[in-house]
Order: sequence, then C-alpha cells, then structure tokens
Amino acid sequence: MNLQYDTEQIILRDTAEGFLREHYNYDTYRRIVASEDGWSRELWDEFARLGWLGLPFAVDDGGIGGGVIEAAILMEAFGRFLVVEPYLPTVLLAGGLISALGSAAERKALIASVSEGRARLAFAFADRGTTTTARPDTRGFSLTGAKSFVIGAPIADTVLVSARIGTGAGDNRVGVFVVPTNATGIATRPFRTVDGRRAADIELTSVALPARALLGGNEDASATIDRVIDHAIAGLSADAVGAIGAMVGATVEYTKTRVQFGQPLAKFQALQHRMVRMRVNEEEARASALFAALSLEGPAGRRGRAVSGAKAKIGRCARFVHQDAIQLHGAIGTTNELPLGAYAKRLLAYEALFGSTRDHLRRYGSLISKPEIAAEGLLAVAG
Amino acid sequence: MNLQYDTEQIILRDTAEGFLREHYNYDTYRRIVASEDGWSRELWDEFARLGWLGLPFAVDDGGIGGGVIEAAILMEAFGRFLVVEPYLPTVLLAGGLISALGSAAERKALIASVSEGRARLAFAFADRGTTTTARPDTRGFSLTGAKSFVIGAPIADTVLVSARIGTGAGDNRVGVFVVPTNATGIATRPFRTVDGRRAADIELTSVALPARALLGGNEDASATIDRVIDHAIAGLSADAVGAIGAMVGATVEYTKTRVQFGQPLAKFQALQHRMVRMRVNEEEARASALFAALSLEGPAGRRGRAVSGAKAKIGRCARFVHQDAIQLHGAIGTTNELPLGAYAKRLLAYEALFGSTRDHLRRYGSLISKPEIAAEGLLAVAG
Amino acid sequence: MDIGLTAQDRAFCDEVRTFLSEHVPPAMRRANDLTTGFIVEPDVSIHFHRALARKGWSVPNWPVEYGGTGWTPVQRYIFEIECGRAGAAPYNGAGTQFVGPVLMRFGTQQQKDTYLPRIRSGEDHWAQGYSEPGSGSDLASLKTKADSDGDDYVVNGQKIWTTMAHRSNRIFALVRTSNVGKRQEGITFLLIDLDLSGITIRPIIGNGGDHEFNEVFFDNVRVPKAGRVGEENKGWEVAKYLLEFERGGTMMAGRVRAQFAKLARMIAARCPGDPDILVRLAEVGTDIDSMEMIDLSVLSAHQAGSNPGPISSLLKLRWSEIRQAVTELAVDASGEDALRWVNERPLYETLQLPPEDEETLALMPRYLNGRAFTIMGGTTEIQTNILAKTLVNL
Amino acid sequence: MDIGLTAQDRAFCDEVRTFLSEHVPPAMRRANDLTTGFIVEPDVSIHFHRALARKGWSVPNWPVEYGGTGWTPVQRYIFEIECGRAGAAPYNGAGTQFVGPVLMRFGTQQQKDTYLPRIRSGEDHWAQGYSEPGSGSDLASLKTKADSDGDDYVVNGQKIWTTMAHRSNRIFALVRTSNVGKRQEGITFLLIDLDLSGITIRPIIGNGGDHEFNEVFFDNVRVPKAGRVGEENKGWEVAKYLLEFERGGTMMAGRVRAQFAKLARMIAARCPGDPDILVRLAEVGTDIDSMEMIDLSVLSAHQAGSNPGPISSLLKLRWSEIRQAVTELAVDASGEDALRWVNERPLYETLQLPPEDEETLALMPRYLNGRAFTIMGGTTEIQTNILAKTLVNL
Repeated sequence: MNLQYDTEQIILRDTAEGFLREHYNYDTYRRIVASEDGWSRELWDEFARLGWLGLPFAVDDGGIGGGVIEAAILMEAFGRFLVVEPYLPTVLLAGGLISALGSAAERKALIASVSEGRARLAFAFADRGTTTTARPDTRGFSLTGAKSFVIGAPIADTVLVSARIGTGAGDNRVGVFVVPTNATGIATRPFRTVDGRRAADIELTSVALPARALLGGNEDASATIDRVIDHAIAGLSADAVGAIGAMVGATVEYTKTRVQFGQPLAKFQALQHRMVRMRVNEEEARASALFAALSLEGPAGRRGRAVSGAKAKIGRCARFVHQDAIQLHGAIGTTNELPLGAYAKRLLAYEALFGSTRDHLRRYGSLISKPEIAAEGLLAVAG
Repeated sequence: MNLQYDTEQIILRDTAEGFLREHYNYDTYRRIVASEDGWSRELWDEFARLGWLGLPFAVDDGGIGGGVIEAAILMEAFGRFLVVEPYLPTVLLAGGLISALGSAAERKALIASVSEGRARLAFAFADRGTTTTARPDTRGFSLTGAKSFVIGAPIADTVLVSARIGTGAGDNRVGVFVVPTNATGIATRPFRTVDGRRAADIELTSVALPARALLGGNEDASATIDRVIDHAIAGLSADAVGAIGAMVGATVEYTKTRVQFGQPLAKFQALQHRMVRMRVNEEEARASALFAALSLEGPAGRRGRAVSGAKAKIGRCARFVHQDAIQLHGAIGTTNELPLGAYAKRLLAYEALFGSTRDHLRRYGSLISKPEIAAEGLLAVAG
Repeated sequence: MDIGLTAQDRAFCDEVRTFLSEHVPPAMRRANDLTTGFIVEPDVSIHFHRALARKGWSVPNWPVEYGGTGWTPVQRYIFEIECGRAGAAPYNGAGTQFVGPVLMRFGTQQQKDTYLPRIRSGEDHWAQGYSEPGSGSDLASLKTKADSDGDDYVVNGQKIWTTMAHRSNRIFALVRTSNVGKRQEGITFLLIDLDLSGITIRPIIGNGGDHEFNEVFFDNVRVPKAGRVGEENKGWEVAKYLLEFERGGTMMAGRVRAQFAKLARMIAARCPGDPDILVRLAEVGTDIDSMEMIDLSVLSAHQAGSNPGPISSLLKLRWSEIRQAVTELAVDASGEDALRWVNERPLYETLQLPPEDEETLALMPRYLNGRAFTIMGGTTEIQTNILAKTLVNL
Repeated sequence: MDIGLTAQDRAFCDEVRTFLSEHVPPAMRRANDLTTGFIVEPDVSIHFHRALARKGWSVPNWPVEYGGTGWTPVQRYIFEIECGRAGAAPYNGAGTQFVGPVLMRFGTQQQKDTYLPRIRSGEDHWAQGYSEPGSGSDLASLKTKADSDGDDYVVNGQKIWTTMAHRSNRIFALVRTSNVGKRQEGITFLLIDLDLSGITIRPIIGNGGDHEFNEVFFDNVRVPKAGRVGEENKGWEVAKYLLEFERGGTMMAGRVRAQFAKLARMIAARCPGDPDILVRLAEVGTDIDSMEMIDLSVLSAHQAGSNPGPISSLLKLRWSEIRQAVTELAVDASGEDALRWVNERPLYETLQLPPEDEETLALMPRYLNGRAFTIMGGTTEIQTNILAKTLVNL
C-alpha cells in the first residue's frame, strides 16, 4: 500500500494547475460558455500539445500511457478551474471504449485523432424509452432508437452509440457503434446544461452503417461499458473534488477579508465551525475519490462498491459545501459576479449525472448490506 | 379561530406544574422507577383528588368534562416532570375507549373507578403474529391471540383487548373486550421500557369471557380504536413537548453557569446558535402538538394528517434536542447524575411508540401528496 | 381554543375565490408558475394590482382611512392562502408593505397625500436602497452620503441588492447625513425619484440567470429635502420600524403552500413511488404545518391584543429555510432533467414546450436563486444572533 | 500508488486470523457483542491480553526494544481490522497506548523497568486522572494539588470521568504543584497507586446503565516523588504528548467496521427491504470508507516518513460521529423493540435469550452511552476549534 503521489504525478498536477491558472480564469470560462459552441478550439489544441488528450491511452495506441491516478489528477484540475471542454465524453468515455473494445487498427486510427485533438467524441448510452437496436443487414447494420442526455454530442464529430446486437430472445449482446454525427437518420436536439456544457437528445431512425462501424467484434460489450462508465464517474468525482476544494478555499479567503461589525467574518466562531465542516467534507470527498480511482482496475463488485460509494459520498459533500459556501459569502455568492455560482452549478450537475446520489446510495447499500463485505477493510477490499 | 389559553386552562397548567414541581422531582422519579411496580399509589391518589384522572371524561359519566386542550396541558406537564404513572394507558387509551364504546352502565361503572383512582387499565391492540380473535360460544366469547408491547399491562387490574368478532370471510368487525388481568388463559410477560415505564407482551389462550365483556355492542370498533389511538398520540406528543422544553431550559441554564476558558459556555457563539436551534425546535414541536390536539375532533382524514404530521415532526425535533442537550452539557449529560438522560430516554420512547417517526412520515406523506390537500391552509384543513 | 373558520370567514373565502377566478387569467398564472426569480415582472402583476385597487383590496394591511380593507387577521390570512393557491402575482411589496406603513408612521401630510394613493393604485413602483457593498449585515456602517445644500440633499455613493430598481420609478434609501456620534445616529431616511440626473443602475445577474438585483450609483444627485422621512439623522429609527415588516412580518404560508402544492403535483407525476422523495416531501410538509401554526398563533395573539414576542426573526429564519427545501426537493425529484438549462428570461416569454417540460426548466434556476432566501432581508446568521438574545435570552 | 496487500501482508493476515481463531473463544465474542459500555470488563479481556503477551503481540505499537512487534503500519492496520472482525476485546488501552509511550519518552529508567513489563503482561491496569468537575474542556484549570513534603507529594483534590478506575490498580494524574505563572506551567504528571490510603472511588452511572466512569477523591494521599514523570511543573508537556495519542491516534477502522458489520447483519435480519434504512446504512458505510481511506493516507504518510499534518483532530471528530451514527441507526432499525430495557449489567452475565433478542437489548444502552463519543477525549466543539486553527488556518 502506498498512497503518496510520485514525482511525475506531482509534476503533472503542478503543470495542469499552472497552465489553467494562467489560461483558464473565470472570464475565460464565461466567454467560452457564452460562445455558440461552448468550447475553445485554441485551448483544446493546447490540451493536445500538453499531452492531456492522450494521457490515459496506451503508448502503443499513440497515447501517453498514464493511469487512473493521472486521469484523476487532471480531472481534479479541470474541476478546480471550471474547464468545460469535452474531455469527459471524448477521452474518458469514448476514448475508454475504443481502447477497450477497438481492434489494433481502430485504436490506432481513433486514439490518434483524439490524442492530437482532431476529434471530439461522445458516447450515447442512455436509452430513452425502448432499447436501441442494431439490425444486421446486407450492407452492415441499421440502428434505430433514442438516446437521451448525450454529453458533448452537439460538438462531437463522431458519437459512439450502444445498441442491442443480440439476435432473437435471450441473446442480449450489446455492441458499440462508431457513428458520424452527420449520418442520415440522426436527429440531434442539442441543449445547454446548468454547468455550461453542451448535451443532446439523439433520435436514430434506421441509420445505415457499414459492418466495420461496430467497434471490435460481436462479443457483448455490456461489462466493458459498465467499467468505462465507472471510470467516467471516478474521473467526474475527481473533477467534483477540485470544484469542492475551490469553493472551500474561496470561502475561507472571502471570510478573512470581508469585515462586518468591525471584524473579519472569519473571526466569528459560528462561521469558523461551518468552515471546518466544509474542509472536513473536502477531505472526505478527496479520500473517497482516491479510493474509487484505486479500485477501478479491481474486480467488478469491488469497483462498483468503491465507485458508487464515492459518487454517493462526494455528492453529499458537494451539496453541503456548495450551499454553505454561498451562504457564507452572503448576497454576492448568489450572483454570477463571482465564480462561486459556476462551481455550485458544476457540483449540482455532478450530483445528477450518471445516476443521482440516491441511486448510488442504493447501489452501494445493496452491496454493503452483506455483513461479510461490511466487515472488510479497504485494503482487503481493494487488494 | 382562537389559539389563546382561556383562564381555566391557564389555571390547570399552573396547578399541574405547581403540584409536580413540589411533589415530583428527579429523586421522586428515580425512586418510583426503581421500585418494584414502577408507579406511586400515593401520587396516583393525589392525581385523582386533583381531578386529573377524570379530566377528559363527560360529567354525566362522573368525569370533569375537560377537552383535548386540557388533556394536552396535563400531558405536557407530565412530560416536563417525568411522570411515569400509567395515565396514558388508563385514562387516554382505555378511558377513551370506554367513553366512546361503553354503554351508559359500563361508562358509569368503569369511568368512575378510573376517575377515583381505583382502577389502572391498559389497552392491548397490537397483534403479534396472527390476529387475535373472539370466538362466540354458549357462555359468551373465547379469546385467543398474542398482543405485544401493552403499555401499563403489568400494573393494570383490567386490560382492554381488541379482537376480531367478525364471523366468516369479509366480516372483519373488531370488538374491544374488558378482561381482568388475572383471568385464566392469560400469560403476561412484563418488561421495563427505556423510559422507566412498565409494559408486557400478553398471550391469550382460549380466555373464557361472559358476553357482557364485549364493550358496547357488536358494531365494528375499528374506527373508534383508530381515533382513540390518535388521541393517545396527540397526548403523548404534548408529553414530548414538555420533555423537549425541559431539556432546552436545562441546557440554557447549564451553559449560563458552566464556565470554561474564563467565560460561561453560553457566551460562545457556536453554542448560542445551537441553543437557538433547540428553542426553535421546541416552538415547532409545540405548534405541531397544538395543531394535532385541535384536529382530533375533525374528520378522520384531517385528524390523521394532523396527528401523523405532529408525530413525525415532533419526533425529529425530539431527536435533535435530546442529542444537542446532552452534547452541550458535556460528560455530565451522559450520566444519570442529572435528569437530562431520563428526558432523552422519554423522548426516544416517544419516537418509537405508536409507530415510528418514519412510519408517520409515510402516513403523512401519502395524505399530503395529493396537491389539493398540500395547497390547503390549516384553518381550512381544520375548520 | 378553536382553529375553525366562522360562517363570515367562509363567506369571505368564497368572495375572494370568485374575485381571483375573474382576475387571475391563465397567462398570469403561467407567468407566476414559470417565474424563476423572487418576483413576477411588474408588467404582469400590475394588472392584478389594478384589479385589486378597483375592488379596494390593493393595500389590505393598511388602516381603513388610508384605503385598507379593515379585514380581520384571519381574513388577511385567508386572502394570502387563496392568492397563493390561485397563482396571483403580488405587485411591489416594497411599496405596500414598507413605504406605506413607514409614511403613515413617520411621513408628513404632504408625503402621505402624494405617495399613498400612487402606491394603492400601482402608479408608483418602489425599490429599497439599504445595503451597500461594504454594508450588508452590518447595515449601520453605510457610507452613501447626503450633504445638505439649501432645499436639497446632494447624494453621493452606491447602493446594492436593490431589487427591481430597473423596474421602479422611486427608491427609499438610508443615507449618511452625519459622521459624529454613534454610527446609527448619522443616518437619514430619504425618498428619491429614480429619474433624477446622476443616478445610474447596473444590473446584477443571479446564479439562476435572472436580473432582479441591481447596483444603484448616486453621483451628485440633488434630492429635495421634502423627500426626507422623519428628522435628519433619525433614519435608523425609521429603518428599524421597517425591518420589523421585512423579517417575516408578512404571512408566508400562502406563497409557500402554493409552491409546495406545485411540488407535490410534480412528484406525483414524476416519481410517485419513490420512498425517500415521499419522506422528504412529508418532512417539508410537516415543517410548513408547524410554521403555519406559529403564524396563526401570532395572528391569534394580535387578535387578542397581546404581543407575540420575538417571533418575527424565527419566522424569517424558518420560512426562508423551508422555501429553500421546497426548491431543493424539486431539483432532486427531477434528476438529470433538472440539469437542462435555458439562458433566456423570463421563461414564460421564451418557452413553448409541454407544460411539465417548461416547469422542469424553472426548477434549477429557482433553486439557485432561492439560496438568497436565507441571505436577503437579514441573513440566517443574523437572525440567529438576534434570537440568541431575544428568544433564548443568552 | 497502490492500495493492495503484499504477499507478506497476506501471510501476516493469515497468521493473525489463525491466532485469533484460537484465542477468541465464543464466550469472549459474546461478552464483546453484549457489552453496552465502551470497554469490555478487564476480567474478560485480560485472557486475550495474556495470550497476546505470550505471542509477543500485547504492545504492537511499542518499539521493539520495549517488547513491540516491529510491525509495519499496514500490519498494525491488518491486526486492528482482524481483531475487530474476530470480536477480540482490547485490554486497558490507557496502559498500552498512553502510559507506555509516555514513560518511554519521559520516564526514568526505574519507572520503565517497573511499569512497562507489567503493562505488557497485563498485571497493571491503568486509569486516567485528567478531568475535574470544574476542568473539562479547559483542562489547564485543574485544581487537584500536590504539595511537596520530603520524598512525597501530598495530594488533595478530585478527579472525574476516570474510566474503569474501579477496575484499575494504578492511575496517572495531572496535579497542580504551583500556582505561579501560566496555569499550564504549574502542572505535574504523577503515577499513583490506587491502593494508597486517602483515595476513595465513587461510581458514576451512564445513561446506558453502565458503570464505567468514576470520581476519584484524594484526601492527603502521600505519593512518592519517584512516581513523578518528567520534571515538576512540566506535566503539561507530557499531557500534550499523550493527548495526541488520545485524539484518534489509534486506528478506529477495525472496531467501527466490526460494529458496522453487526449493524448490517441486524438490518438484513430485521428490515431487509426498508428503503430509508438501507440508504442510511449506505450513508454510514460511505462515511466509514472515506474515513478509513484518510486513516490509510496517514499510514502511508508515516511509511513515507512524512508528517500527515493536523489530521488527528479530524479523525477524532468524524470517527466519534460515525460511531454514534452506527448506534443510532441500530436503534432506529429496531423500532419499538429497542425500547425494551434490562437494568442489570453486564448483559452477557444476566441474559439467557435467543441471540438476536439479546443483541436487541444492547442497542439502546449502546446508543445512550455512545453520546459520549463526541464528548470524551476532547469534545467535538474543542476538536472543531482546533481544526479551525490547524486545518483551515483561521
């Protein structure tokens, strides 16, 4: 067991924070969010140049070969600086699927275009209503179905779509298809999200695809999809920890400078105790996110316990921190004059994406309610 | 609408508190609770002399003719002074059933013995396992079943037992039977409760009863039983308000006298804010109990909303107050050196008796989730 | 004791319902349902206010001689509940609840004659100029100064958090007329026309995306001394009198019940079976019941001519938290859909979706704006400090 | 980074499990399950302690030269977890975790030679004499005085909250040897035999019905100066060193996990389907996971030779709250049955019921006693004050 960052990881963290502090302040965020597309090509290219877009991918596939901790470090920095570029959908979700499912050729082609910043991808997994199905035909497949809340879809050139490839009853195999967003038969209803990102509901009506559009082979991709989504949740959790840390830090600084009744707010015991609770929540959230990241490569059961546990715990920490941070700032905290509100919105989005805090408490609860699991220490769990 | 106590009510409150302050301090409480039977005959006789045991009963039945508010005033005083005598089972539960169901003759006989302090009663309503049934036979009825957690049963000479008198399918009429606790076929397993009271599980095996043992006629008593239990919950809620008020008051006084770091605890802002929350909870609890009492004579739906609402709200207030009161007292609050612990135990009992806070939140929730009810003001609701 | 309504009360209730059914058209109801800020735009609510004025109901809390209704406390309570239920949008509480009572107590005959009728009719829309960037909870530290110059005060400085200033034609403000003695003793209460030269208004956008707050800058603004309420340097007394009204003096039950009913409807439609949502709905419901019961106790005490005591801070404290709980539960009950966002305001002018989708888009902005409930009009922390003294006697 | 166990760690884990399976008999497990106070009676836990001593494991946190095990932090963590899971009852932490380390740091050779072996073997059982009726959170205000008289101190005064004093043969106490200068500078750390004449012990019964706390009165008790640890008037330094151990320095995860697993078992048996109970179980579980992860980060930092920072107060703060949450949920999950009460203690000597009924009777006393978790060893409020300075730098 070793929970210390190594030198490279410390360097990564410092570079990321250094770069973003310089190039991604609140005004940058507001400008990008107000823009038509809601992302900055210049910064995206910088991310590529810094090796961030290839960070989690194998060197053989043209990536940097970073691990789950490296991804978490970067995501925490993104959360801390309100980065809205589509890193999660492009790199963690779509990129993760491609590395896991793609053939050597597919990986080479797609991972390279991601790492170099040429492609922005999205992953459409949540079915709205009926299951999306891929009917095999002479020319390949025909996709029909509806996907909701596809993060990054409006600004993606390619969207990965999960669809049932099983034939006949009992055969529920799911495949992942590489679909150009301009393919005929695709209707995209884009919308903004509270935290300034772009998402879309997607309608697929007999979208004709060549056989090679199916990522990898015919095997069921369900387990891989679950794992990749858990990776995304872990990444998003690190992002949330960054946002939580920023809110706590901003509140401490503000109360030290804001003077009422002849002394700084930070001198009032009632507020001091609130800020201690905020910091404690930050520490707990950080610890949970770390446990989730370190469990990603373990068995599915343990991974699920750690990831749902983190989502549920950090969701509660996020709620507590964003509310108290605003309250302690007073009126100014309820406006867009400070970045505070943007962090609050980011954390509210975290709570609801990929299953709510309540959903994950239930998932975690059903796992933990087995006494033998409840009794196990984390080392044993993760080891 | 008028929510002011009238003069008689103020006198009742002051007499009750005056008497108990003089005759029922913490040492009295401890002595009575430690005694074999867990109640004081001397004080019970005093209660009779003061007219408390006949308070809610009609004058024609030999009672005082007091109303729901008078009962609430007395119960709040009982809660404030930790009275453990079996007022709830004898007067509110059993007495309430007798007034509602009994024939003129039964009322005359039983109410008088209650009012004069000659009888201590209990009401066995909660079936353990299968439904308790009364099989009619030539000599009257034969009762068989099991009742759990019958409050006051070990010290009652008579216990009222609810049992199915319905004959054949579809006929689920329930009757209430007057059963001497020494009748053959009754097995009583007595136990203490956390708050120093006595209760018992009761086994009934072919208990032979005369026909007149059935209180009132053959009509279904279910609705009456529900109403009487709601009356008991409202009374117990007033009791809880008394206990909450005592804990809040004790905490405020203690923190004013306890000096640490050169000043009274009451001067620390963090503790001041906690005590404000305690007082606010007390006010909310008191208001909820009052609404419940005032709704007892309304239609069943509104009564249920008010009573379950009060139980659910006061249960939460009680939890918050007993925990903070102990915490603010520090170590001494965790011991039996002060009455604080006795109040905490009384409130914990309140939370779990007659359905838990959660149960009543659900009952209230199912009623309130109808928007037209949610929109109604309390006057309209109760009026 | 009784909590029932008299026959007259019920008759009155029917009269109010009839009036509301006639004067709250669907469009106003929709505007009310889809307003994400604290206040429905005046250009919507003015119509309702005018209807009230025609009926003689536009200033129910005023004494009859000033055009009040002479209603009993119970009748005013019924009116609040029914207005909430009907989705009626109140117009400029600052005028009817603050300026009006203040002028009756401290105003000159001329001020009363000038302003009261225009508040009653809705001709005037008032804004409140209290807080300053450096003076929030610590109001007495305010710096905006008014220098005497002949028949005028020359006002320089800056106010902030002035709700709806951009929709108002007048503002009442606390200004500093002296720096000697206690800070409270150098403050004066001024009525100012917002069209005077030297006044500029800068919008402040809330986290919910709404423009309700403003900064108001005063640059050598000449304000006639006729606009002074009370004596010079005695403005703090006026302000304290007014704050009493702000701190939950108004009955919240009506508005909150309406929001709560909307929440119940939404939950019934969206996640009827969800156990913890139901429990949380019940928790909020019981909170509302107990607070409404406290409201009624205050009414009853007033009716009996006795003083309800230091309860107004308690009402502000808890009602503001309960209103937040309603907006919070609404967001939680809508899951991912609550994250969908539209920039344009007001929603009722931009949206054309199925009603439930439109209301879903209002939930998150309402939650975000609602964080201000526990800050505006005296923060929860300030109320708690006050209650520590007044309610707990610490 | 990795959170895995090495092959040696796993081998060690097996060795520990084997040892525990041999030396934690069902009777001890039952005593542990039915103990409603904080501490299992020494007459039960001594047997386990002796077995540990025979194995050389009775003082794992001590340096090897004093009989410690030389385990890595991870091994000590494994030991804690496995002891918790096995239901092993720890013996007199005051001796092994407080007195031992204090003597190694401040004790004379003679004190080390006399006391350390007897702690290792379990011959001595130590009590802690810190708090006084007037000196709780504000420990430095303590008044119990020790007057120098030849080779002795004459001790007069009163200690309170001395856990298990009635089961101990020795006590370490802070006493006042000077009233000049800062209050902290007149305090001395004394080792006192409890059989000395002039010492009387009065039991204090907790709300849970258990006798664990005591008042200890000193009436002209002659204590040899050989029992002084460190210099006269330098006891505060010793106390501060010791308090560091008290504030969550010990690893809680093992004990808490054991209680949590018991809770999960109880819920699975009693109300398996209950949605809000499951959600609350999950909340506690995630709290435990995150705190255990913080524990492990501290371990890892120690291993890497770096200082974990002001984390011990955070651990005390949260672990104590989590332990309360476990006892609270247990009570809530058992409904009315949790109200059934038995006066006699210890329960494992008086009860003869089906196991689940016996455990139900332990829940309420455990909850009531557990309220002291956030008070003893530095209240939550004190920890929060400390964290405001050390963690938040306010």
